[in-house]
Amino acid sequence: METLFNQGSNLAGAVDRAFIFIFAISFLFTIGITVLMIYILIHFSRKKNKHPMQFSHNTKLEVAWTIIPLIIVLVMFYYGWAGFAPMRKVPADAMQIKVIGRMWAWEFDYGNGKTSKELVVPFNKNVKLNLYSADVNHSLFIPAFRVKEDVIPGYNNYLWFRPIMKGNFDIYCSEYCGLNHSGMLAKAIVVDSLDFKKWLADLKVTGNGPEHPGLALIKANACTTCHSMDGSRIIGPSFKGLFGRKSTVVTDTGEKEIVANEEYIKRSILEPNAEIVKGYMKGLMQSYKDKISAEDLDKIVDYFKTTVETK
Amino acid sequence: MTHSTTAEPLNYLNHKTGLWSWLSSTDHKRIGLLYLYSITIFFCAAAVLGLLMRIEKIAPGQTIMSAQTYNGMFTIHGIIMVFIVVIPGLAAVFGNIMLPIMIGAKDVAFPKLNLFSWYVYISGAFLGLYSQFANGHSPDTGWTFYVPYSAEASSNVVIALTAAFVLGFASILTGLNFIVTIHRMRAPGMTWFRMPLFPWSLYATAWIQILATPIIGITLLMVIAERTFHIGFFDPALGGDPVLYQHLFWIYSHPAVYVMILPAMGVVTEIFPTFSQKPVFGYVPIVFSSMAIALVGYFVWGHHMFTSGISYESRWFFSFLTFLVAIPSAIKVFNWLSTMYGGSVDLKPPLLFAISFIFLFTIGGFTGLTLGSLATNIQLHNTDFVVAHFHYIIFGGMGFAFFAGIHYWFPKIYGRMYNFRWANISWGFLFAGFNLLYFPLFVIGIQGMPRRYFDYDPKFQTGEVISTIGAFILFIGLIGMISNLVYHSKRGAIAPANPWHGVTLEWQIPSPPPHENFDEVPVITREPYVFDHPHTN
Amino acid sequence: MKNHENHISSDTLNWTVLVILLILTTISILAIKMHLGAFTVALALILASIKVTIVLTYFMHLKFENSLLRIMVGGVFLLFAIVIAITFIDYYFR
Amino acid sequence: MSSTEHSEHIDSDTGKMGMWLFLFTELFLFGGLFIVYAVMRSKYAADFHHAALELNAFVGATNTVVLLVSSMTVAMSLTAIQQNRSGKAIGLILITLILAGVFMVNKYFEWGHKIGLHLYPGSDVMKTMPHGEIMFFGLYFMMTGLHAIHVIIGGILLTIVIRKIQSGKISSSHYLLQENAALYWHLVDLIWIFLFPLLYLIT
Ligand code: HEA
Ligand code: HEA
Ligand code: HEC
Ligand code: CUA
Ligand SMILES: [Cu+2]
Repeated sequence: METLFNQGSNLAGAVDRAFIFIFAISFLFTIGITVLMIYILIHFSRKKNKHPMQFSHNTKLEVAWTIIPLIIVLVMFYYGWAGFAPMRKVPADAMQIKVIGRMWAWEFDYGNGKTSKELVVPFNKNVKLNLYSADVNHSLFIPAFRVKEDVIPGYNNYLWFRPIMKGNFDIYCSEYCGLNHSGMLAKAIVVDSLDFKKWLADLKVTGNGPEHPGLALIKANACTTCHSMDGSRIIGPSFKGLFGRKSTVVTDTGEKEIVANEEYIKRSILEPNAEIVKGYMKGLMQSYKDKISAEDLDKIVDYFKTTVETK
Repeated sequence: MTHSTTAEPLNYLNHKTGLWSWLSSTDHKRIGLLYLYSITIFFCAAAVLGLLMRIEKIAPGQTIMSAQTYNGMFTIHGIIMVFIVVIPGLAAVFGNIMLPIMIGAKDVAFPKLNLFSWYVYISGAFLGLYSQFANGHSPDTGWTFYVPYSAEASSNVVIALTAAFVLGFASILTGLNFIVTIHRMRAPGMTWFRMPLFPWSLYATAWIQILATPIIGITLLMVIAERTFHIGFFDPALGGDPVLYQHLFWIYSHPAVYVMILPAMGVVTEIFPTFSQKPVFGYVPIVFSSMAIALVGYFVWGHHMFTSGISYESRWFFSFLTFLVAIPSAIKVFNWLSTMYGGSVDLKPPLLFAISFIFLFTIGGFTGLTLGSLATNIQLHNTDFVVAHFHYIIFGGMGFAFFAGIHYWFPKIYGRMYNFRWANISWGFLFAGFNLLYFPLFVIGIQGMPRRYFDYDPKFQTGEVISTIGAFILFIGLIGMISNLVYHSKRGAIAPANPWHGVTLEWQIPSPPPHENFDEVPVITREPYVFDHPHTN
Repeated sequence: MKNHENHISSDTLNWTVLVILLILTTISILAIKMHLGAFTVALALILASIKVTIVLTYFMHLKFENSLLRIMVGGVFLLFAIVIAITFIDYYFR
Repeated sequence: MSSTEHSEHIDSDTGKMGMWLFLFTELFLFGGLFIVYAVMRSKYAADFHHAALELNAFVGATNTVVLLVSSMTVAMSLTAIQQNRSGKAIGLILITLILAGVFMVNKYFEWGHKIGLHLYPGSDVMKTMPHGEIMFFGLYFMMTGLHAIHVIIGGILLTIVIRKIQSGKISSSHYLLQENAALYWHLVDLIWIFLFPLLYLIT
């Protein structure tokens, strides 16, 4: 349903205008240059033209082809700037949504502990996205809305738009962020204001529900992008039956057998690269040393313990 | 060592033989050939990686390799192509072989340093390769090494960074050598404005090489320090600034794209007058446009960072300057066309490649403008549109200029001639394959297909498949072209000293040139492109 | 370009230059101690630039070289200043 | 028949221009660090001030004087060789080398002191410090470290110059190498002239 010319947001029109202007000029010039070249090749070919002219200057021409392109590029600049300037002027009434990018999942935080994996926004309302990164650079890209802004750790980047078309639109991560960069996808879903209100009201509050707090943390830190809960292998070993599991790990000094006890699990989270479970890749999992507090760590381990007991 | 006993006159190729005589030679022509061979090998290796990536992308999901392999592959493809192939590229090959001859000198200013540069280069190149195979997995940061990912990824990033550092050093030394050569070694009577335009373009390039490269050197050192000593220049957890890294990286890497293209422009500027038997149109504007590109090119780096959260003011400032830097390029294109206009145009293979250069460079340049415009950049940044832009302008521009140059100077370098039909047919495959390969990427880029994507939405598949088919056609063309040149460098018909009836100095000496280039130092009395007796048969 | 006679700077000149440099160093240390507020950094940098210019001109013989080298050196410093300035268009307006 | 004979004798203007161009690249190498410094300082002005207090301005000032004097002795040694007084030239370069040694010893104790206080990147103490101070010490070690490497290279160059004077390869008619080594040494001094106020005198 999404096409090349979907203008999903208020910003799209001006962007496309700039594009079409530049494209038209480029097209004309490229065709013109090509035709001229072919004409020269035919008309002035060595067979036909035995007496090459020997001119090498023409001041009028040279001035013309400096000034005209100069004017053209200035107009191009103007269009580009005119399409861009509104992107930086966020309307005061814009609804604020916090976006967290982490390897390799998006999370949209609507405040009050309500988070969602999809970006649901009300039709024709101004929306501002505040972009935060939990690890490395990412970039939030919604082609249909013509918006993109990098999500950089330590930076408070933002973007805004007003959706003017209902439907589902792709969200990509467009800054390389490691192994599963191309899998860091989500959807922007534009719905009626009323539907939006309803959706937001129904949105579960994460962290406070019946869920184990450790599980909430695991979800909040996006561990599940790499570790499955059901035993299947994604990028890291599955969390299913983790506690007490015996496995072989590779360290700098060699291989050894371990049992996944409390201490080991904590170490795996804080220094994931010290011991690598055999058959998995080093360097994928980043240390959570500064990101997960000791308290939370206990909760996570506690959760792993409970999953064993319930079996 | 067996000296050839035939009557073949002594030249730089045969006056001494044996591998060591090459590896220890300080003759600029031999060093140029060393570069030519090493660059060709690395180019082929990285090109095969490009082909493999295309095969992987023929269908969504995994086809022939894992995501990890793919990510490592575009990284090493980019590193080899940028740092090992195109940045040294034209300057180190044709600059070395032709610069001294074209300005009437016996050699460059510092011949030993020149050889040393090649050794530095080749060590850096092998270090780059080693980063692929050393234990641990290959670097997967992209050629841009963006932090914090490159500071954390536990791959062989440090080795790759060191390789880039070492290669930068080689580039600096070459640039230094050329500047001094041009200042100090011109033949008597060769004033600045009697110098041919290829040396002029090398002069502009060399300044970028020595003034921009150190910045990336220190930046890479800082990343290495960050990884090994935990100094947090760029790590936000320690108060560092990831965007500062991007500034530093592009302060070098944008000027570096002009290191790639300026010599390419210089090469085609030599070809048009020769094959039209007509003086270059607008010599002085071409000189100044080269210098202007070098200078203004220094101040536009931010156009790679329009979405990174830099300030509003610097976004439009950089966009504005980006548009200005297009003007000197425009001037050159028009000058080339006017050089041919009214001439007696002979469509031999070198000219064929040179006019394809104009065509592809124009497309690459205009898409560069699309990217330089703020509004459209937001949409197109880091999509396949960018990938298409730079392949058009690097491969289509610099690459085709390289092919033009090798077909132009081949008879001078080897004293033999390649097969024209063979060359023309290869050109056909190259040109068709090239456009099939990269044009679809513009389209899917506009639709939003991000770059560095291992997997993709099936809606992009048509474009990806056409692109892959193009890669195979291009592959045939490349094999054809390379085999034509390799085969005829030994077996081709003996070439005359001046097969194209050129007027610059390199055509006035025997082919291949003697070891010392000139028997007696030439004295220059007039402008470089004067055709007294245009040759039109 | 003929090889021109190389200039020989006398020991007295070298000593004089050193003394001036040392005086400038002392001034900059004292200036810092006096806490001139926001102005101190600027002052320290200006003094450093003067010192650098003196080293370039006398110790590194720029004064006695042909103008080409002087232009190059000036151009290089100017280029660097512009690069810093442009970087700060970003940081200053954040 | 070796191809090196192309231009065995590099004339002095050519050689000097090569050296200057090389110095430009050195300037930009440090230039990159200066950019980082400028940005970080504008971000963390207070932290930088606080951290700079850890540095001993007296040691810094001593080293400044040492380098300035050494710069003069090198300049004077050039004068001496031009006047064909190779003994004096060697003596002056020796003084320079001794001053370089003093500089390095100072540096050694300074670094040692910092490391003794656990003020080095990645240390436990550093982790507890504000970001700006971590950054300051990072820059401090990187800048002075890179500078120290240059001091060492300069020292090696000057040692070679002494040998060549002794063997008569450098004389009043032929002193390009010494000139270039001197230029390099002045560059080392020049960079320190900027480093000193930036690192030690910041308020
Ligand atoms: C040889 C290398 C080369 C050259 C010469 C150029 C030339 C140009 N480039 Fe390109 N560029 C790259 C290599 C190059 N580029 C690479 C490798 C990247 C990607 C890096 C990465 O992220 O991995 C890139 C990325 C890149 C971007 C960032 C994209 C992004 O990631 O968001 C931008 C944005 O402004 C840009 C712009 C330009 C412009 C305006 C020119 C101009 O100089 C072009 C000027 C030429 C013309 C305009 C055409 C000829 C003129 C005429 C035919 C006359 C008529 C003209 C008019 C009427 C105006 N380039
Ligand atoms: C000079 C520069 C150059 C050249 C020539 C090429 C050539 C090619 N590149 Fe390029 N490419 C880059 C520079 C270049 N590339 C850079 C800088 C990047 C960015 C990396 C990054 O994101 O970090 C990139 C990224 C890049 C991507 C994007 C990856 C991604 O974002 O997901 C792709 C994907 O299709 C690709 C494909 C190709 C292909 C198919 C070719 C083809 O043109 C290759 C054609 C060649 C062949 C088909 C094989 C020919 C074989 C031979 C000649 C061997 C013969 C052997 C003997 C005779 C011994 N490249
Ligand atoms: C980027 C992907 C990724 C993310 C995100 C990730 N991990 Fe991992 N993890 C891995 C990989 C790969 C391994 C296996 C290699 C190793 O042992 O380091 C692993 C191993 C582990 C192990 C050891 C498993 C075993 O079977 O012994 C634990 C425990 C663990 N991770 C916990 C976590 C927690 C908790 C989080 C979230 C806070 C998390 N991981 C986030 C990739 C990831
Ligand atoms: Cu996140 Cu790419
Ligand atoms: Cu650029």
